[in-house]
Amino acid sequence: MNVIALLTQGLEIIVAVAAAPLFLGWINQCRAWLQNRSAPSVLQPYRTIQKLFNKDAVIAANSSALFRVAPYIVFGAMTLAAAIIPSMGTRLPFTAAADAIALVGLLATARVFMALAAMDSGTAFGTLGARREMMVGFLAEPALLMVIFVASLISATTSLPAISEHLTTEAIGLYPSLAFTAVAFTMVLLAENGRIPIDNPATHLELTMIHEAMLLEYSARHLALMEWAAALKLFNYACIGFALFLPWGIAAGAAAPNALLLAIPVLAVKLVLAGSGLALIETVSAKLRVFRAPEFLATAFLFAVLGLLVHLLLGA
Amino acid sequence: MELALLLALPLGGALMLGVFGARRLGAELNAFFSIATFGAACALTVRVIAEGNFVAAREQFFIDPFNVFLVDLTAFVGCTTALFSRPYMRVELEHGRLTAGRLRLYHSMYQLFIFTMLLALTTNNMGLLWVAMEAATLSTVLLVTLYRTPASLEAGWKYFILCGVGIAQALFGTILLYFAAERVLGSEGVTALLWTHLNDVKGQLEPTVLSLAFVFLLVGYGTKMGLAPLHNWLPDAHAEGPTPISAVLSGLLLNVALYAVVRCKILVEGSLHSSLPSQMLMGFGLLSVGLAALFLWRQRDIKRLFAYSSIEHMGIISFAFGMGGPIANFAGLLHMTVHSLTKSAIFFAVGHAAQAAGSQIMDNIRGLLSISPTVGWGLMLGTLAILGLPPFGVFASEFLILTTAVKTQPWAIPILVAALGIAFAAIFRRVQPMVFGEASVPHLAHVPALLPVFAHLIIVLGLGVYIPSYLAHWYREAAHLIGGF
Amino acid sequence: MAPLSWDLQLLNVCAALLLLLAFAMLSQRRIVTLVDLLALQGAVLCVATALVAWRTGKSHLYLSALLTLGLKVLFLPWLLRRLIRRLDVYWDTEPMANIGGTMLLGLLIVIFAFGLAQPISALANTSTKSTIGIAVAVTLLAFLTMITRKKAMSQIVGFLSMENGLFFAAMSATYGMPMVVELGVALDVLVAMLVLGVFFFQIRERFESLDLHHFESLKEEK
Amino acid sequence: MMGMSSLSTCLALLAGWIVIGIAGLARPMSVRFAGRALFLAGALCGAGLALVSLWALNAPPEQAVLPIGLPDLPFHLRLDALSAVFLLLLGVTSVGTSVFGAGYFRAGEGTAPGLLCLQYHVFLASMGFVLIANDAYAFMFAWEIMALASYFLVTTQHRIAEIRRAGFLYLLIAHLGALGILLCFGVLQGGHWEMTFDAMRALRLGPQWATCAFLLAFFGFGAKAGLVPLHVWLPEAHPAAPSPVSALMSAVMLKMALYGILRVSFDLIGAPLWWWGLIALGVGLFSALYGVVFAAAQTDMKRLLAYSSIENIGIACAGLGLALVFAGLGMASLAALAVIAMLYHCLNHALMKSLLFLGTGAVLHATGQRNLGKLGGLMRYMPWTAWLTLIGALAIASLPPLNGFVSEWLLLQAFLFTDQIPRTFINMLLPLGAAVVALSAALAAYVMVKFYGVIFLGVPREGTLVRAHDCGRLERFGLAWLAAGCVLLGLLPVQVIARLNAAAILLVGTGLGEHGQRWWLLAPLTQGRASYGPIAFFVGVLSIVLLTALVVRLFYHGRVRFSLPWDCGFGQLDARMQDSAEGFGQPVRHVFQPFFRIERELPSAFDNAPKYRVIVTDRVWYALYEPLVGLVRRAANGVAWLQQGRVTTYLLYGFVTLLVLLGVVLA
Repeated sequence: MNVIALLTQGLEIIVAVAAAPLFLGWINQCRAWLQNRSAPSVLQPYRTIQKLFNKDAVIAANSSALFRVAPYIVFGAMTLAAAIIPSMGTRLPFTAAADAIALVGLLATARVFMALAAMDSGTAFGTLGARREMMVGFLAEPALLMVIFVASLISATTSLPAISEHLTTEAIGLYPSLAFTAVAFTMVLLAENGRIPIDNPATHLELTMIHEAMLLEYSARHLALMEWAAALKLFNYACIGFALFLPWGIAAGAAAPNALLLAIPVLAVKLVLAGSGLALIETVSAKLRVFRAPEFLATAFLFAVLGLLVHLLLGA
Repeated sequence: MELALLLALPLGGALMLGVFGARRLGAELNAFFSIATFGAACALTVRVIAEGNFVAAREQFFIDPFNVFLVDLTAFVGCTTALFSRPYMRVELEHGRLTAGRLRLYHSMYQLFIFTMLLALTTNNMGLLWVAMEAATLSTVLLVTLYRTPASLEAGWKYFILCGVGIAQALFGTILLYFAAERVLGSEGVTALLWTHLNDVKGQLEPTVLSLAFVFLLVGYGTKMGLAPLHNWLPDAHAEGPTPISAVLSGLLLNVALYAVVRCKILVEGSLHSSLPSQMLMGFGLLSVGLAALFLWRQRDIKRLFAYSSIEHMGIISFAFGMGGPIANFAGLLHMTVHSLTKSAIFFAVGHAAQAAGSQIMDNIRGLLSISPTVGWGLMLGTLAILGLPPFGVFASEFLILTTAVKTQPWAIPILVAALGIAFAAIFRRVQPMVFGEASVPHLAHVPALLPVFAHLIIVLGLGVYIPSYLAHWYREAAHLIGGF
Repeated sequence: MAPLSWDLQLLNVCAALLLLLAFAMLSQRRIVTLVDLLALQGAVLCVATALVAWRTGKSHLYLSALLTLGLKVLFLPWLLRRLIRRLDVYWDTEPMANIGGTMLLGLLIVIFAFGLAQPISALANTSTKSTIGIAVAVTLLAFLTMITRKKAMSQIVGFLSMENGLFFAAMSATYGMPMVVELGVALDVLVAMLVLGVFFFQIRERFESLDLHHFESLKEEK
Repeated sequence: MMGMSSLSTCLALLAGWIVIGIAGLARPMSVRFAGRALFLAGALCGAGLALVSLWALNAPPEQAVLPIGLPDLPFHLRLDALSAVFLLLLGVTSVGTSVFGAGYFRAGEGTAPGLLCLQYHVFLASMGFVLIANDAYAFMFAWEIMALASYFLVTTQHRIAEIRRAGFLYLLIAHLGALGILLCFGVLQGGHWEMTFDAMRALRLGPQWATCAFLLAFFGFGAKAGLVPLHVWLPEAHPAAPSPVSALMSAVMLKMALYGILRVSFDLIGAPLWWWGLIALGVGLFSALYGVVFAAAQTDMKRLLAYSSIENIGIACAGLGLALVFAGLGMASLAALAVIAMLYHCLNHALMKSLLFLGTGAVLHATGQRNLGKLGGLMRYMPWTAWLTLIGALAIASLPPLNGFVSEWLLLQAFLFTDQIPRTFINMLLPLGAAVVALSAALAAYVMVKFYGVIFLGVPREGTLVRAHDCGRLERFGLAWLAAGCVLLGLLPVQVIARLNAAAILLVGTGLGEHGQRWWLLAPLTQGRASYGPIAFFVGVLSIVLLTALVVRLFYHGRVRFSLPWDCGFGQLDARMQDSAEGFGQPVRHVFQPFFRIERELPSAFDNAPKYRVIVTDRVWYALYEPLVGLVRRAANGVAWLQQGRVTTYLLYGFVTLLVLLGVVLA
C-alpha cells in the first residue's frame, strides 16, 4: 500500500469527523428555510458540541460502567465506518479488513451499545428508547444489507470501494434494480438517523421519540460524543448512498493526488444536494406513529428485495 | 440323563409340595426345586455345548438349538421367580390375602407349571406338545384364581374357557398333522408325530391338509400366545393372578406357545413351498402390535398395562418370524429371550410397588424413587428396556427387525413405527410419574427381593452389548432351521 | 354301487346321531338335559369307537372305547350331575333368543364343515372317511353352542362335546391318535373337569349363581 | 502422537469419562467428591479430547473395531476430519461446562450428586461415541444412550410436574426421531444388511431410495436438532435441566443432529440431489426466523436462550441446505464455502450458547430467579458474570469482531453466489434466504439486547437482588474459558478455517482455496471479491476508541457528578417503570402477530388493582400435536369396544378368525 492510499484513508476519516456536524447544520438550515424559520448558523452543531464538552458530566447513580464506555464505542464505531466507506477515493487499505457486510455489522454494534447504555440508565424513557431503536434496527438492517447485496451482485464483490469502482468504470448503464434499492436506501437512511417520518430529532415528545429517549440520561462530554456520533452516522449513510448510487467523481483506482483533490469539492456538492433533498423530504412528509414505523421499514425491506429480484430477473 | 433330571425335578417338586407345601418351608422347598431344575438345565446346556443336538427316550424327547436356550431361559426365570415369590408370598400371607392351604396349592402348581413348560419345550412329539400345553393351562387356572376375588375368578374363567377352546383347535390341527404324516410315515410306527421325522419328510406332506392344520394350530396356540384378536384372556389373567404368576405367564408361557407355533410353521412352510404361513404370522403380528399399542394408551391398571405390552412384543416377534431370513429370525429369537427376562423383571418390580401401594391402579402409585430407590430404578430401567432403549437387549432385536423390515416388508413399516411410538408414549407417560415425583406410597414394610430384578436386567443389558458366541451359534442354527421366505 | 356292509351303515348311523345330538345341544335350554345329551353323545361315540375297533381289529381302539365309556359316559356326566345338584342349578335354563336363527346358522356351519372336510376325506384311506365331515361339523357346532350360552355349566357341556367331536374326528380320519397321546388327552380332560369342579365351588362362594353375566366386569371401561 | 493412535487415545478419554461417572457412585451423596473433584477430572478429559481432535483434524482417517456389539456387527469406530471437528466442539465446550459445573452443583437439589455425575459423564461420552461410530448399530446405540442420559439430566428436579412433562415430551420426540434414523439406516443397508458405514459408502442407492433415506434422516435428526415443527420439546427441556446440562444440550447435543445429517447426506448417501438442499434450506430458514421471533417474546431467560438455539440451529441447517444445493449441482468449491460456514457456525454457537446458559446458571444461583420480570441491574452485583456474559451476548448477536459475525459473514458470502446456479427459479428464490438470514441476525441482536439489558442493566426489579453475589472461582473460569473461545474464533478465522478445510474436503471433495489471504485477512474467495480482517478491524475500533478517550481526557476536565436519573419532575421513579420483558418483546409480537397464539388480559379503566397479563404460546403445538394426540385417543377409544368383558363375544372372535382363515386357505 502506498503513501497516497494511506493519505486517502486518513483524509477520509478526518474529513468525515470534521464535516459531519457541518452536514447536520446544513440540513437544519435547509429545513429552517423551507419552514420559513430564521435558520440557526450552519456551525450550530459545533457550538453545541463544544459547549457540552465544557460542562460537568452528570451520571445516573444506578448506571454501570457500560453507560460511560458506550459513547466512546459508538463514536469509535462511526469513525471506523467512515474509514470504510469510499467517499472520495477507492484506494482505501483498511477496506480490505472490512467489507460492506462488516460495515453493517459495525453500525449494528454501535446501535446495540447505544441501546444497552440506554437500558442501563434504568428509566422508563431509556428502555423505551432502546426498544424502539432496536425495533427500527431489526427492520432497517436487513433492508440495508439487501440494498448492498444488489450492488454487490452487480459488481460481484462485497467490498465497497470495489463496488463503486465497478459502477464508475462501467459504461454508465441504467440499473433498474438500483432504482428500487435507492428508494429503499433512502427510507432506511431516514429511519436509521432518526429523521422524520420515523423520529423527530427536534422534539422530546415521549410518545414519539426514539433516539433522543436513549440519550436522555447523557450529559456533557458523553452527550457530545453521542451527538457527534449521530452526525457521523448521518454523514456515513450519505456517503454510502453516494458510493452505491452516484459514485461518479470519486478518485477511482490508483488515481493521482489531483484526482483526490478534485474529489473533495465533488463530495461537497453531493453533500449539499443530498442535505437539501433530505430537508425537503423531511419537510413534506409527516411524522408517523411509532406503530407505523414497522410498516414503513417493511416497505423499505420489500423494495430492497424487489430490487434484488429485478436484478436477478433482468440480470441488470 | 440331564434331561430326565430336568423333567423329574419339577414334577417331583410338584408332588412333594402338594404334600408339604403348606409348611413354613414350602417356599424354601419351592426355591430349592427351582434352583435344582436350573442346575439340571445348566448341566444339559454344558452337554449340548459339548456334544450338540441329541434325542432321548425312543426319540420322544430332543434338544436342538431352537429349544435349548428356551429350556435354559425357562429354568432360569422359573428359578428367579421362585426366589422372588418367597418373600413376596410371605407378605401376601401376612396381609391375609392367602391361606396356608392356598399357598400349598400355589407352590405345587408352580412346580407343575414349570414341568409342563419344560415338557412342551423338550418333547419331540407334537401330540405330547399339545398335552403339555393344555396341562400348562390347567396348572395355572387355579393360580390365577388364587385370591378368590370375584375379578380373579372371572379372569380365571375366561382363561380356562378361551385357552381351553383354543387348545382344542390346536388338537384338531395336530390330528390333521398326524393324518397327513401317517400317509408318509405309516401309522404303525409311533414316529408319525415326531417332529424330527416330520421335519425330514416335510417336503412330501400333503399341502392342503397341512395348510388347514396350520390354521387350526395357529388359532389354537395363537390364543395361548395372545395374538390379537384371540388375546382377550391375557390381560385379565395377568392382572388378577399373583405377581409371580403374571411374571411366568408373560415371560415363559407366551414363549412356549410361540415356540409351538414356530415348530408348526417350519413343517407347514416346508410342505407348502409358499409364504402363506409367513404372511399369516406377519398379519397376526402387525394386528397384535397395533391393537396392543392402542389398548396400552387407555390402561390404568399397571399389570394390565404390561400385559398388553407382552401382547405387543409377541406381535413383534411373530412379525419377525413371519419375515423370516437369517437376520429376522435371529432377531426374533433374541427378542424372545430378552422380552421374557425384561418382562418378568418388570413384573417383579411392579409386584413390590403394588404391594407397597396396596393397589394396582397406577394413579395410586407415585414417587417410588423416594420410598425405595431400588424398586423405583428397577421399574424405570425395566420399562426403558422393554421400550427398546439401549443398552438393553430389546433395543438390539428391535434394531435388527426394523432395519430388515425396511427393505423386505416396507408396507409394514408405517404400522410398526406408529405402534411402537404410541406404545412408547402410552407406557412411559404412565411409568414416569410412578417412579418420579412426590411419594404417595408408604415405605415398604419388608426388604424387597430385587436380586432377581437386577439379575435379569444385567443379563438383558449384557445381551444388548455382547452376545456370547455359543448363544449366537444357537440363534444362527435355529434361525437357519426356521428359514422362511 | 355296492351296498355298505352293516357295520359301516351302523357307523354312519352313529355319525348321524352325533350330529343330531350336537344340534339338540345347540337348541336345548335345560342344563340337566344338556348333560344327558352329552352322556348320550359319549355313548354313541363309544359305540362308534368299538365298531371301528371291531372292524379294523386295532386293539388300542378298544382301549380308547373303554376310556370313552368310563370317562365320557359314566364319570363326567356323573360329576356334572353331582355338581348341578350340589350347586342347585337343577332348574336352570338358558335364556336363549331365537333358536331358529341359531339352528339356521348351525346348518350353514355344517355345510362349511363338509366343504372343509372334502379335501381331507378325499385323501383319507380309512373306511370311515365319509364321517370326517360330520366330526368337523360336531366340533364347530359345539363351538357355536359355547358361543350362544350364558351359563357356565352349559358352556362346559359345550366344551366337552367339542372334545367328543375332536375325538371322533381323530378316529374317523386316522383310527385314533397314538396311544400316548390318547392317554394324555384323556388325562387332560379328566384334570380339566376336576379343576372345573373346584372352580365352580370357588365361583359359588362369590356369586349366587353360575350365570356368566357376573363375568363381565373386567373390560375396557368407556 | 506418543505411539498411540489418536482414535485409541480418544477412545481412552471417552472411557475415562465413563469411569469418572461410575466413580461418582462411590460416594453418591458427597458434593465435594462427586460434584467437585470428578467434574474437574472430567474437564481434563475434555481438554484431552480437544487436543486429540485438533491433531486428528489434519490426520488421515483411522478405523478400529471393538469386540463388543452384535455377533455379526461388532462396534466399528472411525475418526475422520468430520468427527474430529465435532469432537473438538465437544471437548472444548465440555471443559467450560465441567469446570463451571464443578463449582455449580449444590447439595440437596433433586438427583444425588453422584448419580448426576454419572449421568453427566455418560452423556458426554455417548456424544463422543456418536461421533466416532462407524456402523449403524454403534451409532444408534450411542445416539439413544445420549437421549437417555440427557433425559435423566433434564428430570433432575423430578418432583416438579412441569419438568417431568418436559422430560417425557423430550424423550418421546427423541425416540420417534431415533426410529426415523433407524429406518434411514435400514434403507441405506441396501437389502443385504450390511450395516457398517463403509458398506453404505460403497453402496450407491437409486434416487428414490436415496431420497427416502435423506428424508428419514432429516426427520430423525431434525427432531433432535429442534427444527420447526419438531422443536416443541426444546424450549421445555432445556430450561428444565441444570444450567451446565442445558448448556451441553443446546451447545453440543443439537450439533450431533447436524453432524448426523452431514454424515448421512454427504458421506453415506454420497451423491446428494440438489433439491434436498431446498428442503433443508426452507426448514432451516423458517426455524431460524421462528426461533428468534419466539425468543423475543419470552419472559423466562432460559426459555429465551432455548428458542435462540432453535434460531441458530436453523441458520446452520440453512447453510447445510445451501451446501447440498451447491454439491448437488456440482459446484464443489461453493459447497465447501457453505459447509465451512455451517461448521463454523456450529463451533460458534456451541461456545456462545454454553457461555450464555452458564451465565444464566450463575444468575439463577445468585437470585433464584429465572423470570426476567424479576431481575435487573445485576451488573453491579455480579460484574464477572455480567461482563463475560456480555461477550456471549454480543457474539450471538453476530456483531463484529466476535465469532458470531464470522459465520454469518461466510454464510452471506455463500448466498451471494447463488446467482451462478444454472436454474433461474432457484437463484431467484435463494437470495430471499439471504434476506431471512439477515433479518434473523438483526432480530438476534434485538433479543440479546432484551436478554442482557433486562437481566444485567438498569435497576433491580426486586429488592432481594441487591444481595446477589457473584459466582465462584471455578464458575468464573468456566465462563472465561468459553468467552475466550468466542473471542479467538472471532479474531482468527483464517486459522480456524484452515482446520475446518479437512472436513469440507471429506464432505464435498474440495476445500476453500487461499486466495492471497494472509494470517490476519480472511479471503475465502478471490480477495477482490470479499475479505475480512477481524484483527485489523478490532485494532481499528480499539485504537480509535482509546484515542478518543485519550483526547477527551487530555483536553477536557473529567469532572463527574452522580445523581438520580431524571424523573420528569414526577418524583416517584421506581424500578417497575423500566420495560418488562413482555414490554420489550411487544414490537416483535406486534410485527410478527401471525406467528403467535396470544392470550391477553387487559385491565379495564376502572380496576383499582390493574393487572396486565399476556401469555404467548406456540401455534405449532395446537396445530399439529394436539390433533395428533386426539387422533390416538379417539382410536384407542374406538378399539375399546372390542373388549366388553363377555366371554362368549371373545369366543365369537376366535370362531370368526378360524372361519376366515379357513376360508382364506380353501380359497
